[in-house]
Amino acid sequence: MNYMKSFRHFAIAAGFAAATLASAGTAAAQETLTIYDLESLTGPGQTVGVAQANAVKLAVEHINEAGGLKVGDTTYTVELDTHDDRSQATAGVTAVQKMISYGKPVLMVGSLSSAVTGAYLPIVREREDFISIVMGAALFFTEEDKAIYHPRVAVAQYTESTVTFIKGQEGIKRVGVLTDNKHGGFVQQTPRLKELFGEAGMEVVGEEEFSFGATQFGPQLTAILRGNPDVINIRGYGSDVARAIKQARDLGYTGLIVSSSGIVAKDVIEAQADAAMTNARDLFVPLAGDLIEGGRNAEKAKAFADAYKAKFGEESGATSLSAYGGFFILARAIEKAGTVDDIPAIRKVLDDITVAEVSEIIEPMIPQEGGRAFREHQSYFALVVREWRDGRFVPVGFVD
Amino acid sequence: MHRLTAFLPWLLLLAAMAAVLATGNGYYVTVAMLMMLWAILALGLNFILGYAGYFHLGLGAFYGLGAYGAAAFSASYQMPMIVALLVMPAAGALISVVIGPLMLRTRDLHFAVATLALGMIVSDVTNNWVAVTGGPMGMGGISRPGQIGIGALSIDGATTSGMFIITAAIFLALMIVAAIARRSDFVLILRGIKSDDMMTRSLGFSTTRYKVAAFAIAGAIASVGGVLYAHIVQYISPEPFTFFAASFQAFVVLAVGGLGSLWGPVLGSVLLTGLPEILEMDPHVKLLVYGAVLLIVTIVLPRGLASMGRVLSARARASANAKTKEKQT
Amino acid sequence: MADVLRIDNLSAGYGHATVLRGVTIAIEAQSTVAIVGPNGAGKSTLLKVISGLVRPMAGEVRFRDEDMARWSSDRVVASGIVHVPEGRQVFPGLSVAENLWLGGYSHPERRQEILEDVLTLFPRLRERLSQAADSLSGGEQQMLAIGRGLMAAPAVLMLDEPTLGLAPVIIDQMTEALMALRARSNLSLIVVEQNLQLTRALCDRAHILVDGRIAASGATEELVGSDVMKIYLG
Amino acid sequence: MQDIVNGLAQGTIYSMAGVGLVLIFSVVRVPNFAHGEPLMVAAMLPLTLMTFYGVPLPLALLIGIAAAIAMGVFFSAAVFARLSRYPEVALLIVSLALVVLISSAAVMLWGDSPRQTPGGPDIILDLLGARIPIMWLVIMVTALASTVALDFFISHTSPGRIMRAMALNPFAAQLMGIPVKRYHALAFAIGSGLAGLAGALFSLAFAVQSTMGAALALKAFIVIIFAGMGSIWGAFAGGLLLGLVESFGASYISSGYRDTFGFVFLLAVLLIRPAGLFARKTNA
Repeated sequence: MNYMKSFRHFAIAAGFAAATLASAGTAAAQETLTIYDLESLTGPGQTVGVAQANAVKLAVEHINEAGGLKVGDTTYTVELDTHDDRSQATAGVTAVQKMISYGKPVLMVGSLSSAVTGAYLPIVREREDFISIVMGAALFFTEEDKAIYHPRVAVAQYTESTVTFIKGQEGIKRVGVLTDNKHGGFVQQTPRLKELFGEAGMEVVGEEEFSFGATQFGPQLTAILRGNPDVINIRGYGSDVARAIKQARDLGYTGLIVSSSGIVAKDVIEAQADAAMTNARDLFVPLAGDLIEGGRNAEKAKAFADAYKAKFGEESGATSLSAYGGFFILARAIEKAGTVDDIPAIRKVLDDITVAEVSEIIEPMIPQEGGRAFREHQSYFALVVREWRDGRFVPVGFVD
Repeated sequence: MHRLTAFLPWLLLLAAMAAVLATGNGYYVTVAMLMMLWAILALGLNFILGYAGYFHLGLGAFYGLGAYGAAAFSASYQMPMIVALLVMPAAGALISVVIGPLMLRTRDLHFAVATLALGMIVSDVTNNWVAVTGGPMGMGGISRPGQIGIGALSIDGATTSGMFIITAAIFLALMIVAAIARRSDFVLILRGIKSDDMMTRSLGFSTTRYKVAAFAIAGAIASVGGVLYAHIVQYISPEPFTFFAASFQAFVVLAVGGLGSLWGPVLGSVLLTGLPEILEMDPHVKLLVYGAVLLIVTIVLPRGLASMGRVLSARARASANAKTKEKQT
Repeated sequence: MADVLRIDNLSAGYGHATVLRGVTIAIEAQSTVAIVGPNGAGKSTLLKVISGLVRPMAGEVRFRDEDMARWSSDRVVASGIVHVPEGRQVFPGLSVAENLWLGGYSHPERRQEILEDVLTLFPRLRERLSQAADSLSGGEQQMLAIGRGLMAAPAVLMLDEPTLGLAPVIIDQMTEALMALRARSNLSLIVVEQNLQLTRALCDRAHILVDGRIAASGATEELVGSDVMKIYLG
Repeated sequence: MQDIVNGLAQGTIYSMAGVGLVLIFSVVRVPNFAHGEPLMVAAMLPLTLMTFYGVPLPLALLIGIAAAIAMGVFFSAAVFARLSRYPEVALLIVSLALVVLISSAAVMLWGDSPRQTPGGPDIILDLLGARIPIMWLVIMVTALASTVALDFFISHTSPGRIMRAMALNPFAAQLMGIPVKRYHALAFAIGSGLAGLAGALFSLAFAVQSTMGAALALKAFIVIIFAGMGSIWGAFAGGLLLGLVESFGASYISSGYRDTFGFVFLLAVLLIRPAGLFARKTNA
């Protein structure tokens, strides 16, 4: 199977090389632009990390196939230099050190884990020769993080949408909250979540924690159920959420369960939670499948999903769309700024770039003031509400 | 002749440090700092594990203590690094002295499990006491020291090279202390405890006091390592101080390098933290390699890499002897 | 008469420490041999080498003309060489009966028969059969240790300091029992013993082991009175 | 009531792992930190066999347990038997190395996401206000039954008596002509088999993952330290106690510190009664 895969890569590469050679004669000045990609290709973040890195590869391929980046009079072929942070903070820092050590301005994309991003942030935050487009990580970025742009949903948005969604349901007074205590984003948002529930007139009757990868949720759920909640909000990764839902049902809880985890069918199957998913909803930034089925940017999403599947032989993952869109945001900003090494100029373009200018963005990004993609370096998205029906998740609505 | 061979490793070490610094390459300098960091942790562990023979599997607790203390001093109270560098080892030693007599009532496996539990508890606390440690969000905003020294001798601690010099200075100082300690009565008594606690006690030594001292030295040096880590990476989160990331790794570095040897921690660190970093090893592969190296070294070279020279020369001598014998007969 | 056990130029020790250096001893079938010597001379190590607990570094150990230097301890016992260690080493939590039962591990089919024999030799043990072994007195524990050794139906029984730390009255009883064993036609005894009186009464031949080497060998009567003995044992 | 049930369900796996470990530790006397690995393999293997080779569930579980037993025998015969002359620190290092080798190989094979074996009975009983999935009951009954069986085996059969003797005085046992290595392998086989049984059944009720071994071995050591090393029923009770401590601590104090409750309890026990909670005076 691996052999077949590598053969396919070879075939694509060969065809691509031929195309480049053919066009080389006509191009005026073709140079190479190196863009760094920091990804969690191994370690605990691997599953999502690889899906994110693949989408970056796909974006680069599409740009190069279309002739490369036109910056002023020069056309650049984009070359990726991918580094594996191994899902570890120190490995991420050393990788970033390596990029900086060449003494040239650094254009970087990627970063999946919040711990890795948080670890290299102090090194690059103030640098005038560094741009990082962070396509993963649950952290919330602001204008103070000068080098970082985050065209990816921040957990803060999940917090607000979750409360809005629950408020919209009928007869809900008591809320139980179960949080992954290794998930920096969710933990950071816990006080805000409680505040919002309070403002909405709901009472938090149980607030419990579990650790990423936990297999037993009995004590926590038992404690939450003592408060007789009308809804349980589970905040963590999909596979953990699926197991928690299963165990909540085993303990006799039949009420509404709301998560924001991007849970997928595989999570439900591995947890044997098929029957437990009734009356559970997941609020998440939409995946390609959700957009296709929910009829939002369906065509672009389908084209992306097909291209991804053709190239990598599997479905795209949780942050694939953000990575694809994020890469094009950077590419467009470079073209628009007309420079590859004047970082302040590129940043200036990024600050004002509009969603409409980057037609390759597939996710339902909500334009900010003046149609901008970023508000203080952070993007916002419409979220999808997903429900488990007949062995798969289907979108049942969007929260804008 | 003997004197020269004793100095050779030191010269090599200094030369290697100078070479790394001369490249000015932030990546190599960072990797070298991490190597020194692990050598520091292992040489501290050597006192309680290598000399006294107590399986301390909770070093991460003190490493984390140093790092979180340093982060608090720097980020929350804007104190310079030197404050953390003085206070945290003292705190590490003090805590060790308080809990040491209790922990050291146990030995062998019990002590191993007790220290392991200590490390796990600290990991849990760093992850859950959000108000103080930042929980999984960790703590950032740790500022490195600025300009140190005068005139031509001054360095900028904020740069990676400056931080390297600070780390190297501390590392060398600790190596010299370790080299002196190795020949001291103190370490001799620790080795006596390892070989027979009861007998050592019967000779009139209060072995508990010595064991607690060794435990405290390991804790204090691990805290120094933590302070350095916080200032090298400038961001801390619970993960680097967990059992497999910290306590176990320090244990492996020392065990592979050579329990009770002076250069073992350095050799172990170069092989087990330097190489995997340069080779960008997949973390699972790295663990697999750790396991295999640990297994092979323990069985083939029970006294660690540091004994390799001795073992090889003994073999060479043995085979030379055999040959001369053959000639004679 | 044929030698049941031959030890030739044996060296052995622990790690880098050599304890025995070139020991040569021959033990005739049905004889009773004493190994005497100062503390640390290597007497216990010699027994441990024979019983397969310590591997020889050099030299030969032959049992009925078979090389047994590499035998595991269970094979040694099964072949009929049994070691009753110094300090008795009973199984503390088990009853006397269970201790004896374990001694018969290598001859399960003859257990009952041999048990009767042992209990006849040590009637004390019959009274104590269901008691925990660690509740016995020192002398009784020594009887149990020897009885447990006999349960393996040995051809060679090695006793390491069987009277050490026992009251004189118990030593007399022990001597009696050992004399009875000596009279058995199918048994050789190797006794490590400091008590010269017992040695003299019991053993035909004696070997003096000093600093890992045999310093003298001969008939017990001759050796006991000799200067050699005085020099080494005072 | 539900908290008691939760605690007992979690505690039984500690009990079974602890009972197996107590046997290995007292007979073979090696600090086998790799004890959790056979449990993990027995828990992970059945689903793989079912999905890739179409093996029916009961057979898959049995193969999983057999694999655990085989691992135990391998540890004993191929690893620890060869190291009998090494110092204890070497044994400790080797067992930690085994943990790392096996679990990282397992992660490469199975990934590290938790998963549950399908096909277990999906019935839930209501009992005194607590909800008890029938699989939990099966596990508790099996744990109790296997401990009773092991106790009978140790007290009333010849091999059991021999292992007891080896635990009490290994030196004397060797002098009895007992083939020590064979019984070491047997102790490893039974101990790892119990761990495997626990793992296989557990995978039907809860999610299991390829990195679970180290944590479980640690808990098993905590359990046998509670129990004072030598006692099978002590280990059984210790496991349940640990499960209850964790369950009640997590439910009533703070769920973030769930593991900490067990560790703090362990330290308290070590400090107050270094010999163990249920230790009697004479017991090797």
